[in-house]
Amino acid sequence: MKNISAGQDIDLRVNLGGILMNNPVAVASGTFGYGREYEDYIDIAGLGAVIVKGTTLEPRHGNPPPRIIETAAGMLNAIGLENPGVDVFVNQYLPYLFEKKVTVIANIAGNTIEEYATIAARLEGCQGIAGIELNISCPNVKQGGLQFGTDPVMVKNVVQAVKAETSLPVMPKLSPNVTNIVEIALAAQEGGADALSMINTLMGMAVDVRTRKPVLANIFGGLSGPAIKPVALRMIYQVYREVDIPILGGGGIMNATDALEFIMVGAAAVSIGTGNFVNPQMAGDILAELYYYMQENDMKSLNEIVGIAVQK
Amino acid sequence: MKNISAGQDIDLRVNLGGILMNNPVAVASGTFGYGREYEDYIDIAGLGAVIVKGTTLEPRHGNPPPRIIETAAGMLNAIGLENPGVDVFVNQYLPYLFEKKVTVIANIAGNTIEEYATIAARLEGCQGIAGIELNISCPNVKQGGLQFGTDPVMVKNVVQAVKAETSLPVMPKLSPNVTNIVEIALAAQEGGADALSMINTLMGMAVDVRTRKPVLANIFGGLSGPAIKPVALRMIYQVYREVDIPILGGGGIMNATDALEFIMVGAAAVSIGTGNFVNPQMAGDILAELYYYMQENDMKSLNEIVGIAVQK
Amino acid sequence: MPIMEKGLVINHQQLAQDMYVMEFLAPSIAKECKPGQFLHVRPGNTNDPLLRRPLSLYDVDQEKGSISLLYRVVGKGTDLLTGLKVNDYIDIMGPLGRGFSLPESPKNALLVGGGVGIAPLVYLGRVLKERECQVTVMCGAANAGQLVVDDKFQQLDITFLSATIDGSAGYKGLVTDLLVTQVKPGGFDIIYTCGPEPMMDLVALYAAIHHIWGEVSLEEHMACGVGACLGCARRLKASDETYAKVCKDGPVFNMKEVEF
Amino acid sequence: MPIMEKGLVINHQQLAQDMYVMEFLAPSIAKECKPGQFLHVRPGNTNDPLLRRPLSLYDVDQEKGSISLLYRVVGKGTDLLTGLKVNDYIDIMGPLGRGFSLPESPKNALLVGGGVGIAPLVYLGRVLKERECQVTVMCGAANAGQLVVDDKFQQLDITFLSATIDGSAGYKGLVTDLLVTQVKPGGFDIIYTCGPEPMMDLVALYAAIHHIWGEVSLEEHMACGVGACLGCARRLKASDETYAKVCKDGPVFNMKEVEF
Ligand SMILES: Cc1cc2nc3c(=O)[nH]c(=O)nc-3n(C[C@H](O)[C@H](O)[C@H](O)COP(=O)(O)OP(=O)(O)OC[C@H]3O[C@@H](n4cnc5c(N)ncnc54)[C@H](O)[C@@H]3O)c2cc1C
Ligand SMILES: Cc1cc2nc3c(=O)[nH]c(=O)nc-3n(C[C@H](O)[C@H](O)[C@H](O)COP(=O)(O)OP(=O)(O)OC[C@H]3O[C@@H](n4cnc5c(N)ncnc54)[C@H](O)[C@@H]3O)c2cc1C
Ligand SMILES: Cc1cc2nc3c(=O)[nH]c(=O)nc-3n(C[C@H](O)[C@H](O)[C@H](O)COP(=O)(O)O)c2cc1C
Ligand SMILES: Cc1cc2nc3c(=O)[nH]c(=O)nc-3n(C[C@H](O)[C@H](O)[C@H](O)COP(=O)(O)O)c2cc1C
Ligand code: FES
Ligand code: FES
Repeated sequence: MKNISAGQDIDLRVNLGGILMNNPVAVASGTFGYGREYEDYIDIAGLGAVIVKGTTLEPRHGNPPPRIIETAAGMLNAIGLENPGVDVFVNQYLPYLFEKKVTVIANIAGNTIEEYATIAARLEGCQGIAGIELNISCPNVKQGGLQFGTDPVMVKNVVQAVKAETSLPVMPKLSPNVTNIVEIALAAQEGGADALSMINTLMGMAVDVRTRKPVLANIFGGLSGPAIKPVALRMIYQVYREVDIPILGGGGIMNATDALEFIMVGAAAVSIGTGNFVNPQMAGDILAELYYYMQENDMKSLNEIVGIAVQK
Repeated sequence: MKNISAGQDIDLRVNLGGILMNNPVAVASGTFGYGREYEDYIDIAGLGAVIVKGTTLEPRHGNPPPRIIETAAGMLNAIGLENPGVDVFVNQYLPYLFEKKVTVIANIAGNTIEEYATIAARLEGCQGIAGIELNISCPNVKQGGLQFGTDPVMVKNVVQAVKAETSLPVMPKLSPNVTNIVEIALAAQEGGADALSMINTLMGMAVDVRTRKPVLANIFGGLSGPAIKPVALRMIYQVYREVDIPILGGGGIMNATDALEFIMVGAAAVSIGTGNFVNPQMAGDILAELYYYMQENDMKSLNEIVGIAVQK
Repeated sequence: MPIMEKGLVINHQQLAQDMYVMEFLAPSIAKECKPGQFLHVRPGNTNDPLLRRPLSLYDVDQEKGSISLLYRVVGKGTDLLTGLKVNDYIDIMGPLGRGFSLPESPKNALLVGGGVGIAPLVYLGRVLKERECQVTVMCGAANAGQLVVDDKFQQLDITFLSATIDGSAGYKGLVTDLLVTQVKPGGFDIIYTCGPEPMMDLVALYAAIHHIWGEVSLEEHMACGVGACLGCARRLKASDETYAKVCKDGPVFNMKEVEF
Repeated sequence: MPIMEKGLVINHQQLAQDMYVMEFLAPSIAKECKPGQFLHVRPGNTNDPLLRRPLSLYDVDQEKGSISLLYRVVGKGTDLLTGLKVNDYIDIMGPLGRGFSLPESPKNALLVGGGVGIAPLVYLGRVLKERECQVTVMCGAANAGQLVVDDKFQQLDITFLSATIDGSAGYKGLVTDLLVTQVKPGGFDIIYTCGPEPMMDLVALYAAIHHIWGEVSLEEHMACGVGACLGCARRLKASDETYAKVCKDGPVFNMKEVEF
């Protein structure tokens, strides 16, 4: 992939609100571990960005199994944010990625606004982080478990609190489980978000008819994969019309045509999630095809088509 | 199918908040026309109910094409409520269905609360309607196009207004494009709803990468089919825990196992939508398989398993 | 009456890089078929692709009870079809839609097809010949390799003229150029056409100028195929307020009704 | 190092109503394989089914560069696999996971398999024989028709004992009954087992009672197969706070680590 980004006329670089990516194809949080897990299959330094698994302040063991189940053109997951905590991330995982010259976006999650801020503070000054993605699809324990991402006021507050603790670009990741995604996006922008990541998973479930119980031990899980692509495109379209900050688009991307759909509704860059499980080389394949598309269409930069399908 | 519902020990009948169905398998509004279109393929009088195409006060021409596009395990539609208006429905379509002894549920849609009420009044006293399904995924023109179904107050008001004009059971059909489906369901119940229909389509879109434009002339469309099943199950599960009225469940049902999943999260009966396009005999096939399942499991009524997967 | 049936595949051949012909036994449907109608075909058993795909009746042998389809691979549905082998079953509904109007008395008919739009004109040609019509077919294609049905028309003793973009067979250019520049007008009583819209547009114009009665076969994305979903809407004239359903009111329409 | 490869199918046979064995050439992967590891197989090209399916290495011929899988059709993924023909390609990742620990010096090994859980024990048996172990296999199945691998073990000169529920072959009853009631304890140094959890539970109990070292191969739903998604979590002991990843830490675990 590296030689691709070195193409002479074509500039693949993306400035995602201050997050500098060599190319527009990132891999999504929770679907690529800490990068290393996929090293045998793909040059992880050649990816636009590796958004690492969600990190919390304290280590978390995650939910009991079953944690995943396939659905029609999609899958449900209820991992429960299993992760070793921010200190282990910073001390054990990050240095390796820095050494390998991987563009890393940290993904952070908290139970309270203070927790988000504390994690951001711990990441401040660490070498090798290009930006922070805020997973706001988490229950706010102080507000009775209401998800941060479903309330504009909470969204604004959490973004503001994180911005106050970090010099890194901050990119909240919007939950699609809301009535009005534009309102949430505008709140994030008001809070000082540098970019938006869209979308996180749709909340769903599955039943095991044999046992007559929910399949997932957690009952509910997040729906990802091609099934959700139409919803993701619609939300990005709606938000692109209203916000001034760049959007990282994803949700069910499986090939370059899918990626182009996201770019045309306003995504400045894309993220591959569930697709990595189907083909660990998918991000690289898509990047190569995007490059080919740009050549074919005499393009110098993807910016020429970002949002081109959107009627403002 | 008829001899199936005549089974001696097994009682397939469902009382859906006053809507009396001979069996629990209905076909969903907009996917089965006025029944007659599928007469060559299936005994429409043997269906639990035929929910006919959405009816408005005045005739509507619908949206320009393209109106539909397939997506991964789903489809988007933006028909735009093409229909001949309530008078034609009552005078031209209903008598035929009445004569054929079809269990008909009318589906009505309006631009204002008054319109809903007027349509309901026109249906009052018409022979051959078992109940009214309220499509509240429509823009409220008086409220700047905000969908009725996304605001609990509007939901309550529109249900109340319709209840005041009709002696028929009233079943609002909930939009899944909301942050809090339980709040909406409770509002509908407070407004006097006799049953709930869940779920209508998720709002989505698709892009034609070649033309660099949205595929649908209407830009946005409703996502249906197996892709949305996990979301439908989750919402029914959540609502079943909180409401006291029966639920008609649907969204991506393609076989009896799917139907059982819906029943186990709380649906008293199910509706087949997009599945009819794939197999016009699907509703009959599912009914036969449900019957077989009940025999195998020594069940007298599906009530024995309605909501069995739900932890109250 | 249209029905559902499982057709038993008895022949399946690749005719060109992306063109296939498949024949299967489906006697109950076969006996109801008329030229211009279509079948609604389920390409696979899983949920992706989900919907059926409309394919025209390419040929029907009512005695044998068999139906043939001619299809071009353009996406995942048609791609899946190529995997069907002899003795496999194909899940079909049909025959659907309003087919071509057939003349009561023998006429001099011109059939103009473009690309895979030639498909319904083979069965139409056969039936017109049975009705003792004189039939001329003009077929446009990208190149000689894409002209896959000439022998079919020869067997039916139908005059076959071809046009290829690259000139590798027949007239070099568009089939409509062939029609306008090379054919003496006035010879035909009736024109049928199926193919890309710009082609059909010109054919309809030609028919209008020469006062020839004619029909076109239209395409639109379909879900149900039976008039239930209203997905295949088409505004026939720009001035129309209402929409026609291509699956039920068509796919064949009178040329005069349609504005391209 | 695990990689992605397209295996060229060279043999594909139905062994029983729902059991198939497929052999394909995948030399780069084959040379990395160890018994107990698995491949992550993409069942089709469309989005439904979406995820890969984990299947154990049933046998590997490193010289020939070929791998065999033994699978039971239980759902749409395995159903799609049955459609692969000789000369088709199969999309695989692997070899994945931690395989069986192999004894340094020759041992007397017992392999207990249930149902399709017998699959990884064939390749294991082959390698143990290469290491000059004495190997006994006990295999449980519903009936004689499901005992599809006896000849494989015979070829390897491995003692093969079977148990069928209906008594149509070998001992009548569960393979664990065979183990507990019919086998003189103390003869084995090492036990490997793969199959239904209740069976493995009893085998592990047997091993514990008789102080025999042993390993089990576990199953869990998988997405990535490489330790990235944390989907295949398994609490090994009820008292554990943390979860193991079956795809990466396993699928083979020491019997003592696991509580069923
Ligand atoms: C009445 C009618 C008769 C037809 N007869 C023939 C024929 O004889 N031979 C032939 O090769 N083709 C025929 N077509 C076109 C054929 O239906 C499409 O090529 C086919 O559906 C494409 O499916 P796909 O999955 O391979 O492609 P996809 O990947 O799904 O899509 C490729 C393109 O095919 C079209 N398409 C997809 N789904 C549908 C649908 N449900 N309805 C209509 N168009 C769709 C779209 O324009 C799309 O851009 C006919 C179409 C109609 C409406
Ligand atoms: C390490 C490992 C090795 C295995 N080796 C073999 C083998 O050699 N031969 C064999 O026949 N089977 C083996 N299995 C089981 C095999 O993976 C499943 O039977 C297969 O995935 C079912 O797929 P399906 O699409 O046919 O069934 P589906 O319709 O998807 O599901 C049927 C059942 O299969 C299981 N399943 C589905 N998807 C997965 C998944 N991604 N991961 C794990 N389980 C799943 C579920 O329990 C489900 O209830 C192995 C499983 C694991 C984890
Ligand atoms: C197994 C799994 C784990 C995930 N974990 C996280 C996470 O820790 N933090 C987060 O923000 N998103 C997480 N996601 C969401 C993805 O990053 C992505 O937003 C979502 O899956 C939609 O994209 P996709 O359809 O391409 O997978 C996870 C998704 C999956 C499938
Ligand atoms: C083509 C089409 C038209 C529809 N029209 C209506 C309608 O007029 N009124 C309505 O309430 N729902 C309408 N729906 C929604 C369906 O009734 C159903 O709620 C939805 O499709 C989800 O179920 P499914 O996944 O089984 O299709 C329509 C759906 C489709 C696909
Ligand atoms: S395809 Fe459904 S109405 Fe024509
Ligand atoms: S399957 Fe992804 S971590 Fe094991």
